[in-house]
Amino acid sequence: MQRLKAGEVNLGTSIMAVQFDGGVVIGADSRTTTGSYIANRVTDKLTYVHDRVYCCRSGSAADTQAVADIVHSHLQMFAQQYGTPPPVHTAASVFEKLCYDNKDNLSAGIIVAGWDKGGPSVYNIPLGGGLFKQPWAIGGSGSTYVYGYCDATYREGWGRDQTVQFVKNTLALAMSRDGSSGGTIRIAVITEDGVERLFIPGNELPTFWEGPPVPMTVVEAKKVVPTAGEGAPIEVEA
Amino acid sequence: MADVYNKAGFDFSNHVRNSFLQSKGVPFPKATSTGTTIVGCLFKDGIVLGADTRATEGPIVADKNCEKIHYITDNIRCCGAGTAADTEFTTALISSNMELHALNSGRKPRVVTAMTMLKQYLFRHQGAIGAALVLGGVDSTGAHLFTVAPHGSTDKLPYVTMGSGSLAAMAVFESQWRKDLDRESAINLVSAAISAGIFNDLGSGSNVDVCVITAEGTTMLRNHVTPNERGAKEKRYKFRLGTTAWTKESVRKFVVDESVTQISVPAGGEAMDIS
Amino acid sequence: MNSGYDLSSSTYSPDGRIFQVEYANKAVENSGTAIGLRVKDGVVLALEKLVHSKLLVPGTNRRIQTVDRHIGIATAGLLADGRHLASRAFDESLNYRETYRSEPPLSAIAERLGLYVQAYTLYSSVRPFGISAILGAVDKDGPALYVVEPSGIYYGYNGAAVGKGRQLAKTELEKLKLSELTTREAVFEAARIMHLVHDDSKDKEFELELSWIGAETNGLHLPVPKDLFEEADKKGRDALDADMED
Amino acid sequence: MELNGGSVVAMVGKNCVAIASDLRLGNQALTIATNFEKTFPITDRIIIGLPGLATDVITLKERFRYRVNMYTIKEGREIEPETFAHLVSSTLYERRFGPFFVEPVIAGLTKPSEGSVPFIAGTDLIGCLTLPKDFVVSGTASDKLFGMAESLWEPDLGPEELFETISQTLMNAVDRDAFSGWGAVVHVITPDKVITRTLKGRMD
Amino acid sequence: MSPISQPTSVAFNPYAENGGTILAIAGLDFAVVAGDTRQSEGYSIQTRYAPKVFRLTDKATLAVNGFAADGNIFVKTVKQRLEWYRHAHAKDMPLRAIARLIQTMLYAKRFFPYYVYNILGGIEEDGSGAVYSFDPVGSYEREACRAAGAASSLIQPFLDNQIYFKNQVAVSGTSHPKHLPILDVLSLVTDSFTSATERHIEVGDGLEIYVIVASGRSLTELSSIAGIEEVTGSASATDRVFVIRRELKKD
Amino acid sequence: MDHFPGTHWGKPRNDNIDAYGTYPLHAHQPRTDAFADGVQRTQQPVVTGASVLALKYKDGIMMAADNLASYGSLARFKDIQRASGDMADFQQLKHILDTLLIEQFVQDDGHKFGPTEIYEYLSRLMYGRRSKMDPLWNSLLVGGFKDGKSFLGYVDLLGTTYSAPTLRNWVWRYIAQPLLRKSVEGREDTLTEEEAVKILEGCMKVLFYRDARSLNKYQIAAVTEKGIWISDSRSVETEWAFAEGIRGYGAQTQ
Repeated sequence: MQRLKAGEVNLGTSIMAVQFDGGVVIGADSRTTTGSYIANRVTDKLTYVHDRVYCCRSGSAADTQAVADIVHSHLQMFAQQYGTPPPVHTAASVFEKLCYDNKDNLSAGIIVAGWDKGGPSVYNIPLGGGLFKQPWAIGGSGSTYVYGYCDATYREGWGRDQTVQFVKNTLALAMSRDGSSGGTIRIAVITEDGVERLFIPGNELPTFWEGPPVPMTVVEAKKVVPTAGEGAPIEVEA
Repeated sequence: MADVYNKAGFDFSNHVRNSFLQSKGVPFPKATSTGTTIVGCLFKDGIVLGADTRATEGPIVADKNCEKIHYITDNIRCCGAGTAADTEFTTALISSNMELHALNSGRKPRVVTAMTMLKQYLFRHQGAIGAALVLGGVDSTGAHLFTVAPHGSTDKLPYVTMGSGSLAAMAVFESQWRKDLDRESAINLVSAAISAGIFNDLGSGSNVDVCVITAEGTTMLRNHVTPNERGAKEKRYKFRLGTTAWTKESVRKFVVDESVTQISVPAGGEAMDIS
Repeated sequence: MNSGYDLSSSTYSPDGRIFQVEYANKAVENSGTAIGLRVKDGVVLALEKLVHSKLLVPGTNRRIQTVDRHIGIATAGLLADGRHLASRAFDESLNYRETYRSEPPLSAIAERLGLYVQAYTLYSSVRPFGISAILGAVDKDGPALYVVEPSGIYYGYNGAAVGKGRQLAKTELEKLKLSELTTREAVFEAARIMHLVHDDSKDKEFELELSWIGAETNGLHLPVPKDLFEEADKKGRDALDADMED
Repeated sequence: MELNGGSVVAMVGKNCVAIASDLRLGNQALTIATNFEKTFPITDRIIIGLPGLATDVITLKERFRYRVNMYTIKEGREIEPETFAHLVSSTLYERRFGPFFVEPVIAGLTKPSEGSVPFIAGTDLIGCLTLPKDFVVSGTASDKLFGMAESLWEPDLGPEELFETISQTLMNAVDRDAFSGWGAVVHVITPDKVITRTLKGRMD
Repeated sequence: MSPISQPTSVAFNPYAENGGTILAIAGLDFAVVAGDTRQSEGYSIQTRYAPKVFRLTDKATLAVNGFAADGNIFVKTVKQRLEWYRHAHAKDMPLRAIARLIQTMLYAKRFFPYYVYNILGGIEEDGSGAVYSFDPVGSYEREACRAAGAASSLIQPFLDNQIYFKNQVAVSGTSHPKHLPILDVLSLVTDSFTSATERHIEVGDGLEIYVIVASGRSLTELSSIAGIEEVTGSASATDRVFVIRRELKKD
Repeated sequence: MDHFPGTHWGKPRNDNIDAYGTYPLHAHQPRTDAFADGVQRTQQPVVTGASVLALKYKDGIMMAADNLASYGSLARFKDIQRASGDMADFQQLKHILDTLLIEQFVQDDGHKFGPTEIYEYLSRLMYGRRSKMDPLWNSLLVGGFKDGKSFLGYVDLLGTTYSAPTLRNWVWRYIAQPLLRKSVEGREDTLTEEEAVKILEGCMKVLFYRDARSLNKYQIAAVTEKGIWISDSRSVETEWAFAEGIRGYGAQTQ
C-alpha cells in the first residue's frame, strides 16, 4: 500500500458502485481527513467525468482530483473528436492508463461507473492500476469492513430501488466501523435518461446494532452504591 | 551572468551545495511561516475572508502585522497559510496569470479559473510549495469559496478554515454559521472565528484582517479588529548621547557645501555694449 | 509432665499430638467469645471484647476487622495475632484481585489463610497462631462463613462460635433457623447471644462489636449502624434480664 | 547561518534610518576575521545587510550590484528602496529549492522628491518580505536582537538618538551570541548624509 | 504544518517543553523573581494560569521553567526537604544552603535529569539580595540577574544592558550604580515580559512578580504599587515576601 | 528475626547483608528473570479510547465523554462508557485506583479521599510511570466536589498537570477548547446546570462533526454537592442540509 505524502489530505473513504438492469448506482461517504481531523465533512466524492460516466475517488485527494480533471479533459476531447459520448470502458481505460503509468507517484483507488449504449457497467481500478469489470465494486478504507456483508447480500436482478437500498446500507455499515469514513451518503443513479442525485444526511443514515442501551445513573451524596464484581463503588462525600 | 533576464521557474543550482552543507551539519535556516488562522464564509451577497496577522519563525514572532489576504483580481482574493514566501509568490504568480488570462480572453476573471491554476501549480510541485490557501471571490456565476491544500487538492464549501488555528476557527463556524447571513453578521462571524485562532493557537496572533467581496465590489478591512495592541512601556530607554563608545567615524554628505557669492555689479555701471 | 514434647511445634508427642497447637487453642478458649451467623441474605459477626481496664477508650481496639469490601474477620485469642492474620487476609485478597481481576470468594481467602496458619505449626522457630478467626462475606455465591483454627484447619459454617462462651453460643445458634433469618434479624439474635454467653461473674465489663454484610450494606462489610446497634444491644440486654427473672 | 555567523539590525527613526552589522567572520566557533562587514551600499540612500553564509553574502552583494546597475541603465533612474526590496525578494525566491543562506535586511530613504521617507525591510532566506514600521533583525543573534529592539526602540528618534539605540541593541545582543560580535559598524542614513561609525566591542 | 499530531513515535519521549519564561534580579536588600503564567504544548495553550514562581520560605522563592511535570515535582520535593530541615533545626534553611540543596537534588538525577531551569531568589543571611541560577543538572552560580526559559535569549541581553550597564559608557567622572532602586527593577521586569510577549509565542497570559524584601528595609515604595499582596508565611518573619500580579497579552 | 515462612526459612541468614534483620520486611527485591529486559509496557497506544470534556459551573463539575473506543480507526467496542487514551492502560489505572480505595476502606480510619487527594495520587502515579519509561498512555480528567468546593484537574501520560476551568484532551483540545474557553471562562460561578449541559452539547456536536474518532453518542455526568449523575447515552441534532447542493470539488456542477 502506497503511503500518503506527509501532510496530505486523505480521502479515507467508503465508495461503491453497483449496476442494475437500467443503470448504475454509485455512492460514497463524505468525509475528508488530515490525521484524525475532519477537514471536510460534506465532500462530494462522486466526480463527473462525462454526462453518463462518473467516478468515485479514494486515496489522496490531490492525486485523484488531478487524475479526474485530466480524464475529464480527455473525454471532452473524445466527444468532440468522435461526435459520440465516450463509452464507460473508454473512460475507465484512460483512468487506468494514468494510474498505471504513474503508479509510483499516485495514491488513487478509483471506481468508474456509468451508462453507455452497451448498457450500465462498473469498473474498479485499484491502487497501482489494473482494470476490473465487476457487477458491483467497493473501495476505500471502509470497504474492508463490508466485503462480507456485500458477498452475503448482493443478488443479481435487483431493480433500482433495491440497489439504492443496498448501497445505502453497505456505506452506512462501512462508515460506522471506519473512523476515516463518515458524514453523509451521496448517491447518484446513472441511467440512460440522466443522472439522479440522492442525499442522505448524516442524521438519517440507516442504523444497525449499536450496543445495549445505557441507562441513567444517579448517586446521591453520602450513599454507597453496590457494584457487581468490578469497579469501585462510587462514594460521595458531600 | 546570463540570468539577468531569467528563465521562468526555479533555479536549483545551489541544491547540491546545500545538501552537502547540511550533511556536514550546517543547520538550514528557518523560513518564515505563517502559523496562521485563515477563514472564509459565504453570506447572502458574497464572500467574507478573514486572517490573523502574525508571522512566525519557529517560536519567534517575525512580523506582528503582516498581510495574509492576497490580491488575485479585483473580485478575487486569496488567504495564505504555510511557508510565507510560497503563499506570497504563488498568489502573486496566479494573480498575474489571471490578469493575462483576462486580457487574453477579454472576459472578467472567474474564481474557478484561479482555483484551477492554483491547484495545478501546486500539484505540479507535489507539495514542495508549502501553500495552504483559502480562495474566494464573486464572478458572473456567483460567489465561490474554495480551499487549496499544499498538494493541490481543493474543497468547495460554504465555510472554510485553514492553518494551525483552523480547528479553533472551524469550531466557531460549526456552532454559529447559518445560511444567508447578512453582511454585518458575516463579518462578525469571521472575526469571531479568527479571534478563536488568535487566542487559542500560538501560531496565530495580533489583529484580524477581513475582506468582503460582493458583486458590487471588494472592501478590504485591514486590521478590522485590533485586540492585541501593545500597552505603554513602564520605562523609556532613550540613551544619553555618547553612551556608545565608537572608534571611527566617516560622514558622507550628499549636499556639497557651497556658498554662492554675489559678484557685485559696479553701482551705476553702464550696460554692456552688445551691439 | 509432657516430657519436653511441648517445646516445639515441630515435635510430635508419642501419641501423635502437637502440644504447641493445643496450647494455642487454650489461648483461644480464654478469649472473649466471637460468633458468626450466615443467614438468608447476609452475614453477621459479633464479638465480646473483654475490657480489662477502665482506661481504655471505648470503641477502639476493634477486633472485628475488614479484609476487603465484602469480607470481615472476627478473631478470638491473642489480639496481636488477630491483627496480623487480618493483614495477611487483606494481602491475600488484593493478590487474588491482582491475579483474577475480580472480587475473591471467601472460600479462596479461607483456604489461603488456612495454609498460612498451618505453616506456623511446622517449624521450631515459630509458634502457632493463638487465635481462631471467623471470616464472613457475601460473595458471588451468596453469604459465606468460615472459621480458621490455630492448626490451620478451616471449615465452612452456618453458625460459628469461638472463644470462652462457644459452647453456650453454639447451642443458641443451633436453635435458630439461620437460613430463614434476614441479616437485620440476625443482628438482634447475635446481640442476644453475646449478652447471654457473657459471664458477668468472671468478666465484669465487655464491649459488644457487631458487623454485618448484606443487602442493606450494599454488599459491604460495615459496622452495624449506631441506631440499629443500640436497639439490638438493648434488646439483648433486656432478654437476658427477662431470663434472669424467670 | 551558524557556519560563518553574523547579525544585522535596521531601525526607523525620525526622517532617518539606521542599519548596523557586526564584524565577525567565523568558521563555526573559530573566528577567522574581525573586519567582515555585512552591510553594503546599494545607492546613496539604500544599504543592504547580508548576514549569512559568507560565500553567499559576497555572491549576492555582487548580484545585487549587477542587477541594480542594469536597472539603473534600463530605467534611467535610481532604484527606490521598496523596488529594491522586491528585487531582493524575487532574487531569493528564484532559488526556492536551492536557496542562498542569507537573510537580507534593507534600510533606506525614498528619494527627496518623495519626502525622504524611511524604509526598512527584511526577508527570510527564500525571499518572504516583511515590512515593519519599527525595526528588522536578522542573523545568528536574531532572537536576542528581537528582545533588545522590542524593549529599546521607540518612535521618532533623531539620527544621534537612533545611533545610540541601534548600537546598544546590536552590541548587547551580539555579546550573548557566540557566532556574532568582534565589533560592529553602524550606518545612519539621513536625507543629507550617511554617518558611519565603527563601534568598540568585546573581542570574544 | 498541521497542528494535529498523532502519537506515532516508536520510542516514548518522557519530556515535553511547556514554554514560558522566568527571570530574577537581585537588589541591594531585596530580590525580585518573576515568571509568566502560560503553560503550553506545541501550538496550544494548556492553561493561562500555571504558576512558575513559588515561595519556599520567607527569604527564598524559586522559579522553575521547562518541563512542567518535572518542575512541579521538583518544587514539591524541595519544599518537602525544607520542611524536614525545619523539623530538624527549628528554623528555615538559609538561602545559600537551599541553593546547594537544589544543586545536589538536580545532580542526583544527572542521567535522567529534571528538564527544568531553576532560578532561586531571596535574601542571604547577611541581608543582601541574591539570585542563584541553575542548569538542569545542577551547575549553579550566584548572579545579579538571570533570565531563563523560552524567551531567555530575548530578555538576557536586555538585562545585561539595563542591570549591568553593559556597553554603556558612564558620564565621565561617574560610574554606573551597583544596585538599582526597587521600582526601577520592577519596571524593567514588566517591560522585559511585555517585550517577550510581543515576540515569543510561548510567553503571555499573566505575570507574577515575587518581591522578597530584607528585614528593616522601608516598604513605602512597595505600598504605592497597585494590587501588591503580601504572602509572607509566618507572622514573626522579619523578611517579607510580596507578590504582584499583572495581565499579559493572550494571543 | 525471620518471621515469614516461605522462601528463606531453613536457609542460612546473612547478617552481613541484612544488618538490621529487616529482610524481607523492607527489602523486597523486584523479581526479575532472564526475560525482564524484554518486558516493556505501552510504548504507543493500541486501543485509544475517546476523550472527555469537562467544565466548572455553578453547582460543581460537569463532564461529557463519547462512548467510543477506537482501535486505530476501527470502532471496536461500542459499549464502553468512558476512557481516554489507551484502554488497557486505563483499565490498569482503574484497578490501581480500586486497590487504593479498598485499602482505604479496609483501614476504616475515618479518612476519605476527596478529589484533590485522588488527583494528587494520580499525578504522582502518572509521573512515576513516565519516570520509569513505562507510561500509562492516558490523559485523565479528575472532577469532584468536596466541602462546598468543586475541583477539576488534568494529568497526562508525562505527569504534566494543571487546573483550569475548562479541560479536554487529544485532538479535542484544538476544537473544543476555544468553545469552552469562550463560554466558560469567567462564568464558572454563574453558569446553571442547563447552560452547562447546553455548552457541552454544543461542543459534542462540533466534535462529532470534526473528529474522525468520535461518535454521535455520548454521556454527560455531573458532580455536585448533591451527588453524581451520569446521563443515559444520548445524541445531538446535526445539520447537513446545507451540503445537499454541493457538487464536486471545483468546477463541477452536475
